[in-house]
Amino acid sequence: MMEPTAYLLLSGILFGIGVVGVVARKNVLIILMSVEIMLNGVNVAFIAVGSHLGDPTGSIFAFMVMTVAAAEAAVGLAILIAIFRLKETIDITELSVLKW
Amino acid sequence: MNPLFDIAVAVARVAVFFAFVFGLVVVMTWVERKGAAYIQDRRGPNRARILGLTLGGVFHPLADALKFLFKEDFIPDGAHRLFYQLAPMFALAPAIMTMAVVPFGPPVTIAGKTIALQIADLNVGILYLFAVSGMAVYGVVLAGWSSNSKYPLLGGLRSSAQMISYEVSMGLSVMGILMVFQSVRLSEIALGQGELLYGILPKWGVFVQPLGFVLFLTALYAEANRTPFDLPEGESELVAGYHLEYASFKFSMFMMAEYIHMVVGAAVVSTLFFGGWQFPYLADKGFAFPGGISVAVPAAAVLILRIGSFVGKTLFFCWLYVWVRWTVPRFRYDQVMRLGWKVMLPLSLLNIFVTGLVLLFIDKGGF
Amino acid sequence: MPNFTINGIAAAVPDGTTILAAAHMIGIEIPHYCYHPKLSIAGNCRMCLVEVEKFPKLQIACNTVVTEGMVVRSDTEKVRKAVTGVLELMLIHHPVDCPICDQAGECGLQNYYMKFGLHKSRYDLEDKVHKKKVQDIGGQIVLDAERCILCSRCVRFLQEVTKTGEMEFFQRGDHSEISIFPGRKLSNNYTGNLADICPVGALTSKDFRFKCRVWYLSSVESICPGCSNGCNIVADFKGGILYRLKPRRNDDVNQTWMCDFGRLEYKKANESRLLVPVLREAGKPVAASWDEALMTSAMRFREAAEKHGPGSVAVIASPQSSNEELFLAKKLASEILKTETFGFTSRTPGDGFSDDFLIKADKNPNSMGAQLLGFAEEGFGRAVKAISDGKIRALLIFGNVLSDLSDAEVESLLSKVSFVAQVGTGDGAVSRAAHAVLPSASFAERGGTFTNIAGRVQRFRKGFAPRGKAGNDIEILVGLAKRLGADWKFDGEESVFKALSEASASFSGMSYESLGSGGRAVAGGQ
Amino acid sequence: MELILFILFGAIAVGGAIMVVTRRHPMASALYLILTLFAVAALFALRQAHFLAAIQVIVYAGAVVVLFIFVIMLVNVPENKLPMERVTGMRLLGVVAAGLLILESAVLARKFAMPAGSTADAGSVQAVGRALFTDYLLAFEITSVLLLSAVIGAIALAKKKI
Amino acid sequence: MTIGVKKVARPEQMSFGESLYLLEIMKGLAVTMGHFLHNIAHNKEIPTIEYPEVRRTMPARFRGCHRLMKRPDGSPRCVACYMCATACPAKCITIVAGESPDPAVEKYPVRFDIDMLRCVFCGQCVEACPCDAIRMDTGWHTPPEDTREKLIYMIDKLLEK
Repeated sequence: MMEPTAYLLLSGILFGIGVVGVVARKNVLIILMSVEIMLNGVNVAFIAVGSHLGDPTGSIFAFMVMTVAAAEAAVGLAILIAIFRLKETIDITELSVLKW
Repeated sequence: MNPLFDIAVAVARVAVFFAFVFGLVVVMTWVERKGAAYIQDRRGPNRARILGLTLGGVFHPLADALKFLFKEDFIPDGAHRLFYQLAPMFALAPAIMTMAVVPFGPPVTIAGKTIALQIADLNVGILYLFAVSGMAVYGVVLAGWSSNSKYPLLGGLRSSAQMISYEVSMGLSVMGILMVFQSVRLSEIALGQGELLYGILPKWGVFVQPLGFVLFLTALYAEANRTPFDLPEGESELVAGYHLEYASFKFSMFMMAEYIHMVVGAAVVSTLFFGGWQFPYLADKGFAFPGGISVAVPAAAVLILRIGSFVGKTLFFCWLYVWVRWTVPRFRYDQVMRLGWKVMLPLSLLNIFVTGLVLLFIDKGGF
Repeated sequence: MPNFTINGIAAAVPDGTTILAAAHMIGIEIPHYCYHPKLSIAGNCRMCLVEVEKFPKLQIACNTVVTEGMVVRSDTEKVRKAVTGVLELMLIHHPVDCPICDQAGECGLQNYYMKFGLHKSRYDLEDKVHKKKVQDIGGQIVLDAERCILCSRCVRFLQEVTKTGEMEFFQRGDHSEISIFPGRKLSNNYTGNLADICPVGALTSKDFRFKCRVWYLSSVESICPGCSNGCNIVADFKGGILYRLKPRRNDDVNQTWMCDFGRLEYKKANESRLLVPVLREAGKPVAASWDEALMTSAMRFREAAEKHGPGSVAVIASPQSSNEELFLAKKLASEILKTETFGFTSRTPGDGFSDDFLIKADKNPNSMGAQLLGFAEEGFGRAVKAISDGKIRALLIFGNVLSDLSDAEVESLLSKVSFVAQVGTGDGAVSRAAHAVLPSASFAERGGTFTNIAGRVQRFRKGFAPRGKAGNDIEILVGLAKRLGADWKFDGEESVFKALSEASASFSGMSYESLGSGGRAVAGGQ
Repeated sequence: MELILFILFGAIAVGGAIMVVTRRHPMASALYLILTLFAVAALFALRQAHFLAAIQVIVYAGAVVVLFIFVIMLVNVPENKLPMERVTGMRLLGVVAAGLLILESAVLARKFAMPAGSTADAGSVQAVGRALFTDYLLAFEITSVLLLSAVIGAIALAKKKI
Repeated sequence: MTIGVKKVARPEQMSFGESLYLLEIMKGLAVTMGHFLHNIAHNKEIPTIEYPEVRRTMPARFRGCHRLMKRPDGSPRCVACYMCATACPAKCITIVAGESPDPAVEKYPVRFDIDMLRCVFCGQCVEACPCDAIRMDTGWHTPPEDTREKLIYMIDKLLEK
């Protein structure tokens, strides 16, 4: 079993890519996907350390993160559809008004 | 340890199972058409002939395959070229992958080595099954979307919604089996079904989980997009659904995926609910009937009986697909969704609950 | 103004009106064969029998003049029986070969049989008197003597209108037939009218023979483009193809006749048409889109005008164009291109045959219109001189006719211009030399007005959409002007005509409504 | 062996993630997301977390991404109507910040030092199940509440008329 | 074969057994399996007519492919009067008339095409023909072809039937 260092680095890279996606893209769908990548990066860290320590807690936390991810995707996409019905766009820069 | 031997065994297992499944697929296309014909008082395929022999149309699958190979392979205008070509692969790959965890016989000992008659005995067996079969939806969705046509899009949306909905109750309906046999490994589940229930009945999944069986079978039909749940297709409203724009070999890949799905589904049902390779009252040494009568059978015959039992059960469930298809009229889409969410889901939850209660209070160490 | 009553309707008609004409005015149709409004009255077919009070017998309506207090009935059983009898008599020897007869569909016998006859023939086919069929009697006419009902319209036409008298009755009784004198074929320029006036299929057009069944044809009111007389015609077409031209009654222009040359004018609209805009870059013709063709033309004109002054641009209009198109062409030349070099020519190759009836020497339908709208013959001379001097860099030319120059002369003349844009209907010397060919609609594919030699402005109407990608001249001109920066807001020929009538004194006060179907003379015209 | 597989799947995961972020069409992004998720699942399996690996595929690839694709199809924005992505100063800054984040994680990862545990199959179905239904039972139950509220929220939001 | 209408009483409310479906599906399966087994056992009794080899006799008034009649001398009886083309509701008949060299015939069809893909087999052309030149009594269905062009029957093909 490897030391988790490399996994932690990979976790950081995935998280960073996710951040780039969230910050740099305008397409709401891709932003949501980038969030998923960030969460996955976190999971990699949890699993790596968990297995290193021989403790199922790592898996439990990753499990919880997945639950959150699923919930986030469901609600986020529901919001997206609601917005699309009103504004006919998925460009996040066009969704800057607070009321419509 | 001889790694070469291991590799040879692995390759052999894959080859055997591949040959079995693909052979069955070919036969199924013929059985489907011929069975349909006889059920409907028709003659069915009977034209393709080799050397003047028609043999009831058994050459039709060959003719179909040849025809698919030589048809024009075209990509519709405005279709997303890459995704359009990826979609059939996405459909076919998971269907093939699912067969990896189905055991088709008991472990055999050859030259002092125990060989599992199963491509891969994963310790997450059933979870793998669900994980991979969950991928099948991508082929459908991608095909529907990338064709750039309204009917495939609607068909893709429909069937993906249907597949996701029924995946839930499918997963939950099999939970009872896992609880009873206390394992997610298919090999252990199959092994566990060799015992007797109250000393009379074989301890098959269908006897300990009758509701689970009905639910699983129903969900399986919905997953495979088979009648009465073949909503993704529909001549009157969606034409051919998600694969409307496909022709030639790509179309045949979708067809193959559907039939492999059926065959593997049949194998899984017989493994989970009908004892898999278990032959009723057949133990390792020979028959042991409930009345205390036992008949000794040589080991090789036992093995053959057991594999034959698995094949027979699988064939029966393959035939059941056809049989049901020409018996039950299809549902309306809202009925499919209602059945999935309002009937199947609560029933499968109830099944888990009751199974848990029984295990907890009545039959403590398992049945 | 005698007052009389017909079928219970009282009316007053001018003195000397026959019952048939009077009934026609009121709107009651009395069946007739030999009567023709523009020919003398013969009264020999007996179809127009009517019952007149105080007359012991039925009277022929075509030759009975209305008198004061006359009471006429054309709808009684007696009349009906008599007319049916007359019709049966006429049909006794009729071959009933409607399936091969070109008249079928517009045949007097068919129509009246369906109205008054519907009887079974009492004569067997074998017993019928057979006469000679399919006789080429000269001119545009084929004679089938069997179908003739001896109404004598043709004989009277040839005696009274053309005054040549080639045809006469021969034989007696049920053997009597019409024919030409042996060896003396029809020899006048108005033979086509015989097919029109013949109420049955005895005289049919050689040209139209078997081309099309008449019930497939649609008609549109038009003006003959063959010469400057401006005969009123009906253009018959089916599916974008013209099949025949027939005269339309206009007592001020052509009565109900037209010449044989004019009848064949329709062929020009069908044959060797320019169908797609063509750009000829480096000598090679390339099919272009309308936008490309117009854009290139506009660019080249602007270039020439900017580099070498407006004098380097010329416009040669065509007297084949309608008033509206000429008006726009003039507007384009003087207001947008700002050139002085524009003109037209009415001269055409050929001998310029004319007579004192309908055929005029000027073979263009709208020379008068071109002159009234500011184009002049001298302008054409000036333009040709400027071209041969090499002063013209860009030339807009309408039609294929450049005076009476031969094809080789046209080619050498136009080769001196670096850019020639042509708006034309048919293929010709000019379109072969032009750098931009802008195909335009034929006279049946567009609407507008012509001004005839007597200064009468008459409308011709659009029958069907232009063939191929050919465009309407007005749209071409407007498109060109827009690409040259003009802000023209014309939508169809009517709006152009409105602007024209406001701008030109000769046309002032005219509108499509006031022109009607018969046309109006220009101010100061005859 | 583990290192080779780690490098392989790690590279796939990172490459897939980069593709997700850079693709213009969301459908392409979604497909690359599947690739990334599979690679991550493989990494889980590599760390003996078989249960999580299976769950990763079932939940993520089988449900979440399907949901994404479902929405992409439902919305079906034509290619020319997709948002125009432009590089702006703020965006560049974001990328730089992310880069710094990665750098920082690299530094932190190098400092990671904890004694290795004893149990080998901490990620097996049995181990995770036992932990989930004993130590973390409350958290697990609360998760169900979270999911329930997400379901209700999603239905309420996506309903045409509320 | 008589066609009878069997009235099936539909219960307003399904009984519990019926609403479970399973039992009903079993019954349905039994029915289909009955047919299946019966047809396997009595293979000869399947009422399918194997078309190209075995054919039903056509009723006398069956309207099949068209044919054009000939005169005793072999020339087409058709005089190109366009009556059939005019009567045709599907506009599938195209005729081009021409001057016949025989003055007794005068007019004959240079072209006479029937687009069998458009034809609706209504028989109006036969009714309309004044010369009994077109008939639909061949007893033939339009045979399949691999191109559309082959299904536009020219005068030669129509005459030889």
